[in-house]
Amino acid sequence: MKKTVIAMLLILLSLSPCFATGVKEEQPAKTASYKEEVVIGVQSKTSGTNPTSQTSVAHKILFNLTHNSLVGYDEKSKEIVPELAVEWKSSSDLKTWTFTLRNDVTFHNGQKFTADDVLYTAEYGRTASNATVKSFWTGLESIKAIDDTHVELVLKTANLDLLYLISNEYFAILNREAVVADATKGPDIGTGPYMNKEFYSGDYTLLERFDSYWGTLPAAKYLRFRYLPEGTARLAALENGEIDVCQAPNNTELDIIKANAELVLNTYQTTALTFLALNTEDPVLSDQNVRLAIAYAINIQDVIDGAASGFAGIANGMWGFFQYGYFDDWKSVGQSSYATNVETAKQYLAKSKYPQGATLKFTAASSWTVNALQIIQDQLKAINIKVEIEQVDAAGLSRKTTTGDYQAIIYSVTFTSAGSDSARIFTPGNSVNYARYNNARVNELFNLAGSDTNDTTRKAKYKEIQTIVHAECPYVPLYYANSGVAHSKKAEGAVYNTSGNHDYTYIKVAK
Amino acid sequence: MSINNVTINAPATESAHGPAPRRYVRKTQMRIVLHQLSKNKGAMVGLFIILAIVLVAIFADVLFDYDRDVVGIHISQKLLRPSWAHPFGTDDLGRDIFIRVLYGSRYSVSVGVVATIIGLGIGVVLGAIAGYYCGLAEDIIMRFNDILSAVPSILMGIVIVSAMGATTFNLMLAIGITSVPQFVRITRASVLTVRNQEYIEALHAAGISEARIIAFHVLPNCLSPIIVQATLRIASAIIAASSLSFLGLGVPAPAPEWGSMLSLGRQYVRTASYLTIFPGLAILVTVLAFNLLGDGLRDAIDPKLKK
Amino acid sequence: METMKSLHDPVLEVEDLSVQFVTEDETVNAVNHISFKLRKGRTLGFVGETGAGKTTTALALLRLVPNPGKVESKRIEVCGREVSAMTARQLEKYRGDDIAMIFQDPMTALNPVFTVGQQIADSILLHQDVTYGEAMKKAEEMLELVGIPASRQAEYPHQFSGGMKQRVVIAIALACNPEVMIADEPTTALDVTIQAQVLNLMKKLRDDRRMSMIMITHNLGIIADICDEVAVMYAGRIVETGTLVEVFNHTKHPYTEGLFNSLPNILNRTAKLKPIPGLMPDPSNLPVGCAFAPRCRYAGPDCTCAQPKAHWFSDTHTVACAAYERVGFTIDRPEKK
Amino acid sequence: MLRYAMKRLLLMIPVIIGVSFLIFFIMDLAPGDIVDLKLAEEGLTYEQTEQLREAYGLTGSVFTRYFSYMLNFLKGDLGTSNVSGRPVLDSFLEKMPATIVLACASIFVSIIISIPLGIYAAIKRGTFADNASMVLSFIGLSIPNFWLGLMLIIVVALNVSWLPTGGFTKGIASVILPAITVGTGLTATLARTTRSSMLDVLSQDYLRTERAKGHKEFKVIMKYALRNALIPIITIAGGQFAVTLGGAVLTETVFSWPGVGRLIVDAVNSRDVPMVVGCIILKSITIGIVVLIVDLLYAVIDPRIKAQYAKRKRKTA
Repeated sequence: MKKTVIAMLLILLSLSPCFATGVKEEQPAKTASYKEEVVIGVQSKTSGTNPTSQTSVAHKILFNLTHNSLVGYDEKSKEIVPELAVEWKSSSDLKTWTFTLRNDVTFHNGQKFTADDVLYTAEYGRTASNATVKSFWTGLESIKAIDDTHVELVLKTANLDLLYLISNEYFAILNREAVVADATKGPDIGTGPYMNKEFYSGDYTLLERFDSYWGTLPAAKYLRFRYLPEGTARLAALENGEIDVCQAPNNTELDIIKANAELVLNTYQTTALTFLALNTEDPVLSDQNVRLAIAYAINIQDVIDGAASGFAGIANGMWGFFQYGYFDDWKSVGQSSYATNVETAKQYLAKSKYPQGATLKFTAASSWTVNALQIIQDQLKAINIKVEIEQVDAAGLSRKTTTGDYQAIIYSVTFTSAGSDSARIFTPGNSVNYARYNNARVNELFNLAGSDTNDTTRKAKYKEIQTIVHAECPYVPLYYANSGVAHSKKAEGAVYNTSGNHDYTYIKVAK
Repeated sequence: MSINNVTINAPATESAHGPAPRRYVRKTQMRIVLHQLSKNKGAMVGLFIILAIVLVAIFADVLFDYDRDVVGIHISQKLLRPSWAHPFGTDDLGRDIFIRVLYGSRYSVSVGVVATIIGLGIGVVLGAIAGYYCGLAEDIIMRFNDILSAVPSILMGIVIVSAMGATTFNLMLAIGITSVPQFVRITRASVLTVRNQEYIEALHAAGISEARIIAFHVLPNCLSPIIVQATLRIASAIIAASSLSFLGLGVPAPAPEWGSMLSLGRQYVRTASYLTIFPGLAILVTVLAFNLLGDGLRDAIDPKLKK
Repeated sequence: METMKSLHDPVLEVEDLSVQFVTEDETVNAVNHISFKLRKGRTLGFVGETGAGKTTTALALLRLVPNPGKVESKRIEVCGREVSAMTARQLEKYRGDDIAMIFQDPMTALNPVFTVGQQIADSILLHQDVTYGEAMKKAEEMLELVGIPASRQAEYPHQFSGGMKQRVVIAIALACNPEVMIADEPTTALDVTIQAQVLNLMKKLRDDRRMSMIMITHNLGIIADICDEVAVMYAGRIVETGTLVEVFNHTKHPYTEGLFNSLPNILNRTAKLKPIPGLMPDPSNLPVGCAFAPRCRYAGPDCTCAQPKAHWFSDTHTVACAAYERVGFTIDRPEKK
Repeated sequence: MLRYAMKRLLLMIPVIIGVSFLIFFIMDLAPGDIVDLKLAEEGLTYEQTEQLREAYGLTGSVFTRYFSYMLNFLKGDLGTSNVSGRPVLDSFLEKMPATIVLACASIFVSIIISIPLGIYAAIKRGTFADNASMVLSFIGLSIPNFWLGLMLIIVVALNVSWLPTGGFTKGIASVILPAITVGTGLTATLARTTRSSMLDVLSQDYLRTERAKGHKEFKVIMKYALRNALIPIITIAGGQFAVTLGGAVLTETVFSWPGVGRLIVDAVNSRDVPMVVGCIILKSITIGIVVLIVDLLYAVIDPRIKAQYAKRKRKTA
């Protein structure tokens, strides 16, 4: 078995230049003026090359280059776009989905991509360490290959947002042969424009262009992602010419980039919503008036200035502004936004069970949240609420949120553009529901909206959710932090997305 | 000439005074040490600085309004360069760094000193036992020591702080415990050399109890490396507090502990370096002061070094 | 040149040597204005209590007085060369080659981390133009000479007994055949039986090699055994000097007398010892007059106002005692024939 | 001596057992586990967590978990990381080259700064030069590593083109700045040890013997005195080397140095129990061997200690 695989690989490898030459006639002329290797400095560590095992943005960027899912998601147009599936259709009950696959795709190991690989991906996913992947594939009614280019998925319950879900990088299609041959390295093999060449955890990931890629070939032969955790050092590496792109430079150092004629700064507001979650199960904070008092006492602009160096946009509601069904016209429903108003705050507090004020403990898990909490602590003094700051590490925080042993925390969540994604923070049973919020009507509305195919009524349901939540104030929305990418003037072709999930496929750097 | 090999009956220059009242002897020893110390310029400078820091720490509340000057946030005044109004500048929340550094002596000096005392106390006792008794006791203590030194300080910090709460004392405890192995090793090494000296055997012969021998005769002769280690350790303890506070295991915010000021200023190293330079200088000055005093103390205690 | 030296030419001549240790607190006058001569092939004994300045005098001859010691002298000439004028390089050449020293405590005088062979060869390599192999061979010879089997050259000091160590120290000192050898209480740290062996060895080597020697000791027996001339030191001064016979049999200075009186008399064991009362004065606070006066039973008011002048009893015998200004003064100790 | 070394190696067994249990126990005490973290990261539902705990082997008491871990350990299996799914041994060994290079270079930096400084201070004891050189070494102690590291990057690396700002790919050049960062932090202790050890030795009689032989003062100090003063110096330097072999977290972060320190801290932060336990066991073994080598070095330097190792008679006082 192994021998035949190797033999086939060898044959394919020897043949691949023949295939390749047909595709890229003008390639040599192009690469002459661009660097062969592009280096990208990243802020987060990558811990693996298996797309089903990791979910963070740092990994998604890589898997986007090495693997393909059935469909993709274009952040700019907010649309699902074809990837390995050319087209798809669903039954009227939204339970049965049929995908038509490309027939011109090969994996990095030379294997041809067929419907069988999708079946194998499902099989593999049922044992994946990633719980989302695992629960999706195990929760499927059935999956079958109609022929080599057609796959049919049958869901147990209707899901409008199925395509959004499977466009995620961790639903990347794996190759049966590869994984069977080598369980640890096999999942590295994908169909993307780049192949995993070297992975040195904590140092770099080196990708090499896959010359038999089904789409347009990238310009750079190698992409190297260097892990440079310290923002100041990362920027220095960019100035020094060691890297061509510096992801997420420190907010404090943006002026240095602006002053440097060789560098280009690309900033954008992220879609990560930072909020203060108030534990509604806490004796004090279960009082809605206390929560509202806090919301009105906070001056968000000060928080932004102190905790995000002023680089953020104020959030006006607990629903992503880019998200399906977003609503923030509070006046039209007889509410007001939580603008700073100490008088209003005092009135709410007076109405509460704690008119004299209270002492609360807020929990933080990282240094920037500590800054934000210090500002909030200072602001809440005005309405006689004393805040103690408790700092724990990420795991400690997670344990606290699991057990409910906290009063308030600052957190940030990046929602997908699907409206249903907000259910994570508003419905019980979800780990990110840090307010431990449970409102029967809200739960019901999320259920109804999930299977509502009518755009207008669906949006109305989401609007109602947002109005209820705004009135009851389990969360105080704070801001959408800005982030950015700095790169050398010579770098072009990359697509920088507000989710941080940048697409480096076609990046090229002039020599 | 048959007086070969008979020595002159040397006058009693160094005769043992016999069992003089001990209280008297120790008092004079103390006085000698203090006298020696007072002549050591370096030690006096160190002592002066330490006294100044302690005074500032004690009267910090009188000098400054904690809520307004130390933790009060003035976003509009953030990141001001050092000036007459703010000699050390202001931090990213608009707080005066000069005041915070002064006030922070309360936390940092006590973290450094108490953590060191904890490590010193446990380490010296264990090290002395290991060095003095050898055999099984030594094996057990030294193996335990090896085990303890394998635990990273961050892990120790996480566990102690989370199991017992994020208080300043627990931070001291965490840092103190991680420094135990060093003290054990140093104490054991010097006890080993002293233990076999003849005067210790003489004390045995005189029927003095072992605990007394260790406490009054062995340890005082091992002080020099221990004092050096302890004074150096104060600095490392403050620095260790800074790395722990970076992980959220330090003195809870917004208290102006130097270590946490350092770690919070990390982002500003390039654009507003005064956020880190001044707390760093404060640590340097404190460390220097303790070391100068420690050196003087060692020289005063250790008669071998006088010449 | 060697042959031209007459027996009576001094190989070492010291004039008005003083050593002070100056610290912030005090000034210790360890050696005060002493002068002496040593002739070729002769042995000069320095005798006195601990702290009388004997060792410091010896160190000053090698310019090895430790900090913060200050050496002042009109003249320190060894083999016709002025020591205080030597450059660092000359000094290195001079030490070990012209003058060598055997230190008091053999337990600490040897470097614990080098083999004894290396330590002897070291000195040879430094002063003679030989290869390492030759030096080691010579070192082995030196060991044999001092009565240690050559095979033990590869051993470390801690493997030797006290007496053996002292033999090694002697071997190091003698390795380059120095003109002058200073022995600083070479037997104090040794057993009585070993003391005799070591002394005999030193005598033999001195006679074989016709070396001049300075023997520092507080043991009058050793002086009697080995020295030709004696200088008695007290509080940094030479109080009496003369030939062995002059000092021992025609004792003039009250302090010297006191030294002899403190010895037990084997012939009359019932007689009480007569120790010198009191202590030597603090060298940082010496009296204006005779330093021995406070302990001296002959002391009079004339003793305390100025330093006593030297009295010459023969060409070689001088005594610094003001009492001899008094007419007809003698000490109690009877003269011996 | 061989027997002594063998005995020391055997003594590492109880240490490994103790360390592994202690870490296991501590990791159990530490709040939160990897599943809690995954909960937050992946937005799981609570039902999914129990399955995950089962999958990661986080159910059952500490003792049963420890027992099964040690069973595997005896079979030579250190387990696989819960985060990356890679074998712990592979991850550790992958980081070792960078760690060893940094540790050696830092100790080198520390030694070339602190030993001359310490000797100089000892010779000039009590003078201005003595105090100044000690102050110099304290500066290294008082500067936090990250600050010095970042400053070196900004001031040096940005102006010296051949010095990279980080990473472990450009050979010798890439280790210079991290080694200076770690090394200066170590100088204070080593310089002071050198100073006090030299002071002890400088007052010894045998140096007078060496001087009386006519050796140059320089040689007396650098050869005869230094060698005797080396034991405490090597003890401290060896200890520092062992500690740096365990990783220098902040420096590794600043210079994106792929070392063991961050591996362990990352594993602790992500509550990756097999990774933490495995790495710390491997780290203790490494440190144990280094300390043993240092102890054996004593014998090379000081023949008296060699004799002790040979006899090793224990006197119960």
